[in-house]
Amino acid sequence: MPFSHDDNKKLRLELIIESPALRRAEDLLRDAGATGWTVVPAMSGFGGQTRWSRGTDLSEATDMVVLICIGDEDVLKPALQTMLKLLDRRIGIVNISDVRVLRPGLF
Amino acid sequence: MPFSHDDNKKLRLELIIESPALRRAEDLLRDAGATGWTVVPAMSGFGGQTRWSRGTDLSEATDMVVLICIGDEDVLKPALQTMLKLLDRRIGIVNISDVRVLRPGLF
Amino acid sequence: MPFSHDDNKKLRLELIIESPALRRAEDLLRDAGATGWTVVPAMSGFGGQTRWSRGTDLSEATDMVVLICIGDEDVLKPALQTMLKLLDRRIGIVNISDVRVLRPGLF
Amino acid sequence: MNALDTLFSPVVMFFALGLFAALLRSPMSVPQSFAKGLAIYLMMAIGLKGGVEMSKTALDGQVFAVFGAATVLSFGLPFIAYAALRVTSGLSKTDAAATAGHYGSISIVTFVAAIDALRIAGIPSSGYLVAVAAIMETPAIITALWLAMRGARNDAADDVARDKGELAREVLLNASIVVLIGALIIGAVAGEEGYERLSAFFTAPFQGILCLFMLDMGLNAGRGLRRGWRKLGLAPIAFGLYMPLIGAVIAALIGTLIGLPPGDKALLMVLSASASYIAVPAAMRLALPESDPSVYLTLSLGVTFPFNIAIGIPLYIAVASMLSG
Amino acid sequence: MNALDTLFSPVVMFFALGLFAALLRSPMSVPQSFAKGLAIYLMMAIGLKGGVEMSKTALDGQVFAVFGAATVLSFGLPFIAYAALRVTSGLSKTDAAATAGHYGSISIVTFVAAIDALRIAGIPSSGYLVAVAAIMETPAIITALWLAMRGARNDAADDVARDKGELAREVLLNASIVVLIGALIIGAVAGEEGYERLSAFFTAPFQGILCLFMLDMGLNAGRGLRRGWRKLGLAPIAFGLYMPLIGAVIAALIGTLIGLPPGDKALLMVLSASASYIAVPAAMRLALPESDPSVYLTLSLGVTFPFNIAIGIPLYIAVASMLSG
Amino acid sequence: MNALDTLFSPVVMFFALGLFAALLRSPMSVPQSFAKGLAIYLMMAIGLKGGVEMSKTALDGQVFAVFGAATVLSFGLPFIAYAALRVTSGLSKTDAAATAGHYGSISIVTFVAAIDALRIAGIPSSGYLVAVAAIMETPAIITALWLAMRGARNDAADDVARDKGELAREVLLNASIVVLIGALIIGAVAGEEGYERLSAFFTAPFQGILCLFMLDMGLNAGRGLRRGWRKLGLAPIAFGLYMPLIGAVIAALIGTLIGLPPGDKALLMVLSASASYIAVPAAMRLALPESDPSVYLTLSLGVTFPFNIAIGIPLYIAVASMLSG
Ligand SMILES: Nc1ncnc2c1ncn2[C@@H]1O[C@H](COP(=O)(O)O)[C@@H](O)[C@H]1O
Ligand SMILES: Nc1ncnc2c1ncn2[C@@H]1O[C@H](COP(=O)(O)O)[C@@H](O)[C@H]1O
Ligand SMILES: Nc1ncnc2c1ncn2[C@@H]1O[C@H](COP(=O)(O)O)[C@@H](O)[C@H]1O
Ligand code: NA
Ligand code: NA
Ligand code: NA
Repeated sequence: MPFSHDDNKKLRLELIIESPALRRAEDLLRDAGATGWTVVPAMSGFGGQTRWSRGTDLSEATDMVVLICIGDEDVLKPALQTMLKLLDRRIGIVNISDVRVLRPGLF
Repeated sequence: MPFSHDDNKKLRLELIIESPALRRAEDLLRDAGATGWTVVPAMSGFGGQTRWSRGTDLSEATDMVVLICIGDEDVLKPALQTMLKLLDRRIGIVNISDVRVLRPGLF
Repeated sequence: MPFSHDDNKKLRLELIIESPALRRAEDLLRDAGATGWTVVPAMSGFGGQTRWSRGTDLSEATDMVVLICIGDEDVLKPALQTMLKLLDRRIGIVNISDVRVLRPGLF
Repeated sequence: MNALDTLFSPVVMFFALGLFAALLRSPMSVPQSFAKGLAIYLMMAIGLKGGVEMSKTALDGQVFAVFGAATVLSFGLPFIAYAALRVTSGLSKTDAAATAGHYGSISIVTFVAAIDALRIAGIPSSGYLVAVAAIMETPAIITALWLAMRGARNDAADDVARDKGELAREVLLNASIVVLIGALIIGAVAGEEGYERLSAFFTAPFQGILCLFMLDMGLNAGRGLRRGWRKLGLAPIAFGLYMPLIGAVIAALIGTLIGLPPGDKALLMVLSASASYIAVPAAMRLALPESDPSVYLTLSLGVTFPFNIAIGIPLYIAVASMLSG
Repeated sequence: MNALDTLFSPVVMFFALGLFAALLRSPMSVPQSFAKGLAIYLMMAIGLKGGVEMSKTALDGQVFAVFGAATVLSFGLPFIAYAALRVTSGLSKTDAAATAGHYGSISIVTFVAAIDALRIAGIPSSGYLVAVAAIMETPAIITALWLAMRGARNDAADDVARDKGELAREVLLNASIVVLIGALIIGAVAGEEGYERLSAFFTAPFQGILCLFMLDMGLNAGRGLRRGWRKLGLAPIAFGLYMPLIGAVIAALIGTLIGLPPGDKALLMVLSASASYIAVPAAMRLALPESDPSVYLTLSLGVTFPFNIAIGIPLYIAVASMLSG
Repeated sequence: MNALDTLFSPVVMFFALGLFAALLRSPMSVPQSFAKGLAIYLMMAIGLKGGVEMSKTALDGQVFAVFGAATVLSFGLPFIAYAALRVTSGLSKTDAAATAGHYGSISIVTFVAAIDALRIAGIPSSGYLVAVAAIMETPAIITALWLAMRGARNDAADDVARDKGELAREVLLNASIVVLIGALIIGAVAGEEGYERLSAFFTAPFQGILCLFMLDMGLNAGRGLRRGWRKLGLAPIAFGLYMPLIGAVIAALIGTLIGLPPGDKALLMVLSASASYIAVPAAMRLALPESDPSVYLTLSLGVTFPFNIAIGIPLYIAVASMLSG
């Protein structure tokens, strides 16, 4: 079983955030020591009583993105504290789940 | 630990569905009381013996999307009952996982 | 509860990989018996000290994609062994989590 | 007018290039958003041109006769198509009805290619045919739904009823109807004079842009064919080849009855012979989700579209010219 | 020059087509990436043209007077806008400041449409006005931030300070500033002769491409309006209609004071009257994330933009001509 | 023909604009899908033009001599490049081989820019050079793989063997080969007469569209440079500057030997001097995934491409003209 060892247990952080705030969130993760992340564009969504969809705001400033970061608990937990502060004034949905990974040395 | 409290436990619903049925699924979630969701475009996929990829069907009617909804168990569980009915005649893959969130008040 | 039965327990495999290797990964899943998967395009990311973003490499050969495959443990676990070999020379982040599904017969 | 001329026109050759590249599994593609932009251009161009022409002549009885005939064709052709498919192929009721709907409706790119072929051949056609194209898009969908719903499970009908607002917008306000009708009116209001400043964009580069677009259509048709042909039996493929001929013949009869000039008759034949691959599939995914898109998309885009581009258009033009000459 | 001529120009009619289609909830869309490509084209075209014209005349004192006046307008208009919003509407301080910033800045598409309207009307204008457009984009943002930050929580100010590099790049090096100023310089260097080889792309098809682009703008404006109007009260909507007039009047006064010819005066009025919906929203999301985008996007794109396109531009041209005649 | 003329041609100036904007970290971008559409246009345009010219002259021995020479150049240059990189830089065997492959292959945009420069300079060139460009794309990839595989781990070779179908399609049927060869044939079949209706799209706006495209190339080159230069040592950067000169000199010798006219000789030099940044990187990611893309993408797009656009092309044209006259 290539992933049943304890080393293979990591956290998967998923952050749904407005694109202008993405760089701030990325800097935060880098500073916390995350080894990597991947960002996926959202095409539409709903929240706070309004539907939103990519392509209707020409400035693209309200476009949402989904950031996925697989990392160690020791790295991601402290990062969440800082993230809470960043999200204080901003739109941003954060969820964390337990995952197992291949090649744990990468994280 | 900003997310180890019981309040922080939510469900993450992931629905992979054909884009023409997206609005129906969204209405269903809204009616069930979901506070928000985010939709991500898929670019290709495989299922039922055929590969599919965005950009080959000019009507875009067979394009798939991935809807992510973070919500309370009390909201999402009943929604799944209705969803089962919606998916009866349609393509649609649903998975649910346990996650912890920041700012549980949002959901 | 449409998804609390044991049958409803599946694995969710998420593979973040460079697009040129996507087909190899897909073939591997198909050979292992996966019934389907969905691929989502990434727009940017970070890893190994460099940021990457779609639209700066004209060959699109360094574009990353995220493959999501919901499947049975009996199918996905063996697939991971082969995947480890594929990823030996390649960029590729794999994480697996436990999920519950609607309509378990599909997988 | 020579059929070979059309076959070796750059427009058709670029289509063939894309088709072969896709069949050989070339990794090349024209970005979808770019092609969609070009499609809007093409529809604006023929709409404006048609409108300008309409501004010069009064609408007479013949025009309304054609509008009526077009509506009847679009409503009626799916019945023939459905019967043919149910008798010859093993397609389910739903798949046969959904496919039939495609053949009552039209392919706007086939229409654009026909307009271009007529221009090369020097045969005039009337501007209001653009309106006819828009008219024929939708009625077929109603017939298809009716065919599929007869005696269907109640929840299927319920579904359609619940989605009918969305469905109505999809079929009545889709891009091609909005742009064709809109540009037609704008062209009519602007008239020859107002159009002059636009012609450097909408007339001069038209054929070149059509070439670029056709390259993409070839790639799409080829890819659809390569993925889908295994699923199609011989009978449906044959249907994709003879159904356009049936449509064209009926249109030719009606056109002759109404006394249409050759160019207009050829265009009515083209509309009747062509099959939708944008508006109707979208409506079918919404209203008949259990129908199999790989059947109707492969047939209309992979079989009928290439057939019409390469063989159909020159044939219909030749027949229309003969009938009138 | 007839106002009705502008109202029924193809450019305005295609805008109206998009607007109505969106209000009727048509599913059609122009791909965003295609429209963005066309926007770059439009900015290159007016930049190059302006540069070529600038290469033919020496810059005199009047030009620098206009540059100065434009800077003052962009810095100053947000104060008026802010006061109007705070007094008449229930908008929060942050929302009022953010919205005010939009009205000090400019809409480049409104400017392009005005240039086109002037060409149709046969009224000449100076090339350097393109530089004026670029100049007016940014100062308003600084006023808006200052208005929002007065007495704000420290962490908000901290945030702005931390992001200021990114913010500066966003407001000083965004696409419209880079392309307008760049193309202006390139046009000036290339001169009439160098431009000749480019004019087949940048002059001849200009109005046609603008039509296609305006269709998309109509769709965007209509969609913004449909989603956002519920959130807006009457006072903000009224603001979206009278604020452009205030801006235009002030610009007309300044223009008369400087002694601008009618075409240039009309363009300065248009710039002053128009509201940003690209550069400023982007800056506001970065620096004032708690401001509500549905307020300022709906107002600038859904209310003020259509008003300027349909009524404002012909009005400003007429007034500018009158004042000078 | 004056080198400064080329340096201040709009095409080069728009490239510089994009380059500087990217180096200053401007947030602007040309949508990738739009730029990709324009790239297909540019290839269609030169392919068609070349085909029309080929339709007017018979293929003689010289043509086949050039085809042969081009094949040899593409196969051979990677050996020189590999040796230079291994001796001067610390690049690994795999990275050196992958990079070498890029310099044996070609950059089609550099080629297009050279054709445009020749037209401005009024120097004629032959249509079949487009076929030469297509021919030179692929052989270099084979050399690169061979260089990298010598004595490599078996599983690497296994991988290549398993993917060879996909690899073959990627290198033999990629967009530029399909479009260039296809348009060449279509142009040859259509001839002068058939091309006439297309020239309003493929000839007149050509230089303007190239300007728009070059703005995007500048942005890409600048971004590549900004991200990648830290990773590159001095030796690889120097390689990116002298390797094109080596390629050009060898091509000049061969061209003189074959007796090519100056325009054709200049184009062969340009092809030889240019480095791929689309076809070869794609092949390398597939076949040599452990090679580092930031090395070869930065070098070919960030160093060699700008060098060729600004300095190389005018230099090669000047040298080719001198050698011939
Ligand atoms: N519960 C949720 N699950 C997933 N995405 C959400 C959720 N709530 C909000 N979002 C996303 O966040 C955006 C802004 O939401 P809000 O902050 O509620 O206005 C929405 O458009 C969605 O894309
Ligand atoms: N097990 C799965 N995991 C993830 N996506 C799937 C799975 N099965 C099907 N899909 C997606 O659903 C689409 C339709 O599948 P099907 O209903 O099997 O034809 C596919 O193209 C995939 O995008
Ligand atoms: N920990 C991670 N979580 C999510 N994505 C990652 C992670 N590490 C790397 N990636 C993705 O993999 C790509 C290559 O990473 P690397 O192999 O570290 O160069 C990055 O650009 C990211 O898109
Ligand atoms: Na039909
Ligand atoms: Na303003
Ligand atoms: Na080369």
